[in-house]
Amino acid sequence: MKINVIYFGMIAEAIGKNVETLQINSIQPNTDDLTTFFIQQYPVLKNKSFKIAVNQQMATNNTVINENDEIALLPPFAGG
Amino acid sequence: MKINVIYFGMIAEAIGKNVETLQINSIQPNTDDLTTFFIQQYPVLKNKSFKIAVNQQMATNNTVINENDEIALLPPFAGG
Amino acid sequence: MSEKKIKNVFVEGPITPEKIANSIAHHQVKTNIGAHDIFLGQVRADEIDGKTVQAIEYSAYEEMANKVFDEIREDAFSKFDLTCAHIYHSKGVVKAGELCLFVFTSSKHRAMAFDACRYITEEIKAKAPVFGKEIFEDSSHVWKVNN
Amino acid sequence: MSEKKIKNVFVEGPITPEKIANSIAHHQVKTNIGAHDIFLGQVRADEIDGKTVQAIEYSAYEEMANKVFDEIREDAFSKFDLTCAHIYHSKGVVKAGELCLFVFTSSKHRAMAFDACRYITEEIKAKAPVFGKEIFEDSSHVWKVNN
Repeated sequence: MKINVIYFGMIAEAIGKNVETLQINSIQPNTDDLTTFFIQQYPVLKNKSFKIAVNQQMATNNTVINENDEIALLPPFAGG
Repeated sequence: MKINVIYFGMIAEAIGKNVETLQINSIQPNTDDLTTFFIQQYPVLKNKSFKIAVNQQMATNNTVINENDEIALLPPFAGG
Repeated sequence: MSEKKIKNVFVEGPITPEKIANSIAHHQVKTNIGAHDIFLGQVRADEIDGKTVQAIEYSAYEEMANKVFDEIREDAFSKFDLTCAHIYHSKGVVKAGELCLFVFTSSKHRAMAFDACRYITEEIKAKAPVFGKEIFEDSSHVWKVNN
Repeated sequence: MSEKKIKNVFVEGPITPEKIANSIAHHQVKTNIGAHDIFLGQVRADEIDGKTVQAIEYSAYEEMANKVFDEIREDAFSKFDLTCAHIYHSKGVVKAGELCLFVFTSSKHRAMAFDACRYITEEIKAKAPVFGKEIFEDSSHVWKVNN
């Protein structure tokens, strides 16, 4: 399954990119699966704090992901 | 005993003056005496709300007045 | 009591947006400030018994009021961890829509700025000997009383 | 969901005192307003491990952030009796001493303006996907995290 991913702030810096399209080998992944997947893909994320937004909504516990969803990895907020 | 009196806002308007010097026939009047005195002097004050300041301090219960004190009659505040 | 120079809080007529902008700009050199809170009082065109307020004419027991404002500021500094605190109040005529009160608090963090600004504003309403005549279009008036 | 035009909250670079003055001036035609509260966030020259912050470079998940800001405003209108509520946030570089956040609430009476301004500010800090890189004089940086 194909997902579109956007990285921000210290996460983008750690990974070294802002956007990418990734293939996930899972029929119906949820956001917990995604967290595991991203840490496998990018071990540098293991000791970083981040949250996942799905289609511009903060993922509440274990949101199911669909093909072509817009996934964002959000480091801690610093607005204001 | 002579006191200097200043009137403000609706009190000044009701009495028709802003300042005056008054003679009180009392040896050691306090602010309660003053309230009675002013209402006798100006019956229009009977149904007005006012507080007394003595030398630019709000009179706490029954402040004693001295010769030449600056007495102010203050209607309800409307600052802000 | 020591000879302390009491600041004059009163401004003739309305407080202008430019004055507020200048005051904000003056704080940009203070780089330990992280948060400002500003309260502005604006004259409302209230309808009272079928007539609409056009303006408030403020008068004050100025010398006492400036002492009260000074005490309120001092209290705020002792209660809250503030970098700055300023108060300006109008005297004379302020039309409906114009500003009559400007309270400006600054601190390292937002909680103190918020708490102090609100504290100062409530204290002013309760303690400052300032009086307001609400003037209608036909030049009649009523006296404003703070709640 | 209906097609709603979401307002853009982001301003390139610092928020200027002039912008604040203009915003205040625009509210003088609303003569049912009696009270405004304004919160301003200012970039601090914090010392971190012996180095001093010169600026914060803000980035954001802009499209989502604008939706979040819009929801926060809507929530504020449903919780408090407001006439107006505005939010502006910087993106890009804001130097120490400059302003990065401007929250502006207006109401008939002061309590609602104060409550709403604080509510909106806290919600922004907690919920808006905005990120800040604190930049030192030697061009090194750390990432800011809200408390």
